[in-house]
Amino acid sequence: MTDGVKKFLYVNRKAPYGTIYALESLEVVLIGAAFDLDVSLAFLDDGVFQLVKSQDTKEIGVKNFSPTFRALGDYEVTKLYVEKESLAERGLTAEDLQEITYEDEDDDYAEKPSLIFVSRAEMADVMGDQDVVLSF
Amino acid sequence: MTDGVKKFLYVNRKAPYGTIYALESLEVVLIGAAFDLDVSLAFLDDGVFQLVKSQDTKEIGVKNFSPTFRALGDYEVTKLYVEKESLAERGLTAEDLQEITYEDEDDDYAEKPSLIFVSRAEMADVMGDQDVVLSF
Amino acid sequence: MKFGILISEGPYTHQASDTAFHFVSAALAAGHEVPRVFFYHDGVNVGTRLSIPPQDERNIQQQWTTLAAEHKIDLVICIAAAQRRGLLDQNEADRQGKDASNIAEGFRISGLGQLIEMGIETDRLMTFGD
Amino acid sequence: MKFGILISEGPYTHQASDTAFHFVSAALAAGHEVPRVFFYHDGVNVGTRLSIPPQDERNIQQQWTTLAAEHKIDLVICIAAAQRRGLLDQNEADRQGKDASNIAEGFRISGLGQLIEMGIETDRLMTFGD
Amino acid sequence: MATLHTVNKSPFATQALLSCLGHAKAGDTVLMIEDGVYGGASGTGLAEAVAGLGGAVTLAVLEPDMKARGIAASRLMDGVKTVDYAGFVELAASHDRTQAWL
Amino acid sequence: MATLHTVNKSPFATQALLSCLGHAKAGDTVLMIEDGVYGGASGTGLAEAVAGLGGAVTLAVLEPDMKARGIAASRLMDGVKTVDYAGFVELAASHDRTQAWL
Repeated sequence: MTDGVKKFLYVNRKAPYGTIYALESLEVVLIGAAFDLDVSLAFLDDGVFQLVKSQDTKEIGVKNFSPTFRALGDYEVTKLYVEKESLAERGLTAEDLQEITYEDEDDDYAEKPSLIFVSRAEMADVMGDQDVVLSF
Repeated sequence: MTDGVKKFLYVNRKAPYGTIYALESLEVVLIGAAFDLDVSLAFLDDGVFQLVKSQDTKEIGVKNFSPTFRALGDYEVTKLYVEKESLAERGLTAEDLQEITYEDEDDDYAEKPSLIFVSRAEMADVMGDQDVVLSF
Repeated sequence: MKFGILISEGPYTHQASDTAFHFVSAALAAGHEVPRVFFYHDGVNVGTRLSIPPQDERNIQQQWTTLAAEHKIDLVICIAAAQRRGLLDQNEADRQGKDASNIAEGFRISGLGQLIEMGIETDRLMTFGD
Repeated sequence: MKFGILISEGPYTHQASDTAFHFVSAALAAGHEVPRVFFYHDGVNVGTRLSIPPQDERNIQQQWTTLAAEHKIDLVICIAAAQRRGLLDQNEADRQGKDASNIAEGFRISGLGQLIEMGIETDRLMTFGD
Repeated sequence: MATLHTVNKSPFATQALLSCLGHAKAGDTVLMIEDGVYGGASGTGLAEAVAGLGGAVTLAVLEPDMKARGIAASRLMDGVKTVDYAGFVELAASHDRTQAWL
Repeated sequence: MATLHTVNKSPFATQALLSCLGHAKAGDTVLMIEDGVYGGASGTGLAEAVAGLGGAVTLAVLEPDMKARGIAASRLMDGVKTVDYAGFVELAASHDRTQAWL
């Protein structure tokens, strides 16, 4: 815990829509953005499905919350770790995911990618470097 | 559907106590015993854990419902199919399970075993021979 | 053809009650009958009139109440499962000394026998759960 | 040491709220502090006063109400999750035009900020869910 | 006397699809719904197992759930059919019983 | 800076235990609770995978959940520790953080 700011990691391991966990996790992230925290999100196992692009929920009558991920940059939530092994196991590549970016105010508001693709071992390092891990 | 009596199969695929499905499934079986049905129960996958003997729930503060299985014979529920492959995968043998019997009124009330150990293929045949399959 | 429907999970948390709703709507549109929907396990929570979903989300309880009224569907909540989870009609509240009830219009509370009866009297039983 | 507790599943259906209860009891017995338990997702259903479990089963809501009173634990139910699922206090019922409330003694309804705050102000955050 | 099996869980998360396929009989249909639709995708670490076990049965996915999850029809394994809710009803009616693998 | 991981699902039903073990680091503890306790049993089709992945970590099971499910202590894999609820609290206190694999 550097300078009193706690490191929070939100872990997403579940697919969207079959259960509400992905949506309600995102609600926590948005509320948490109002606090002084060092925030990261982890997407692994079926959690990577949350980031897939072209989601269209019209026919199941459930709200499509995937656009909200693209708004996270405005809340200064800019570190979304995505596990490569989880993608590969599911036949997905980075191209199958939404493009999610943020404007870096320390770099003349340059647009930078929020998705950070990591190996399983690197994901384990991210997890092991937190003060609080919230799992949904 | 022979002579109007429907064949009901209750499928149990979940472990006890972590969730309530096993207990509430048993409640359906007991109520169903009051109806004129040809009843079978199937235990496969983690459902075989429901039948393990020596369950002692005192320390988790949850009711131990496993003795109820031994009372099923009194309700004329006498066909409990248990899948051998599911047992083997979990390191279990028939000796790890409760002894469950019924008194056969057509055979001078001889005590007979209610557990019928079947292969996966035989379980598939049991499932394919029903009018109604209820899954918990 | 007559379909009986068993819903085993609560609203919003699992998709089960949504899928069941779309299935029932499609079955009715195709000319089939759905005489009864039985709510068991956490499925009983679909029948609360106290839920207030966000305005941009569907109201699952109201969807069922409306569909049931239009098509005379018997929406039955299992009494044993409901008592554990805090779903009550006024009768039950009075009988149990509880100061409030929360069941929604179009739903009724009854026993597990209604599930068995549904299995006997319909041509197909569909289970939507977790 | 201060423990914060997050409960994500409802009573009886999942063991989560039971395990959390035993964990909290053991933590208090060992001299630790548990300032707050936060109920999210279906966990909000733990806080209904309308449940009537069978007499030979534990009453999960009452266990929490009693433990909280003894040890001054803040039992917080997430308002957004509670609204979806039909958990209300009288204030919220009045505000939303609902004719009944169902929250139990010892529980209060508040925002998700209370979960974040709990994570910040405790030494360890424990999650019990499905 | 065929069965319509429904599977609503991701095969990457639970064993439901594999267990279902291990018990389905020739002539049966396995319909993947909700999070189960991921089981119909090609190019995954499970596609071979699903295709192998599913050889004697008809595999189908519920299209509304596929679209919700951003799975394009072109991603489905060869031979996997898609149905809408009306098609789901037709499958239930045309099989003799339904079994949910929860 | 070690982590206490908790797993509450049967490893025969879901991937939670294997995913947890794949992410746990040397010095961490993986505590199996609720239906997760089945993961501590020897002689199962998964025991080898669990022991292999769990090599660098401490494996533990919650004894009250073991007893509830009729698993005798003699059934546990070599090296798996048992704790009661007080021991669970001690593990949570003695590790730097806790991560639940739901």
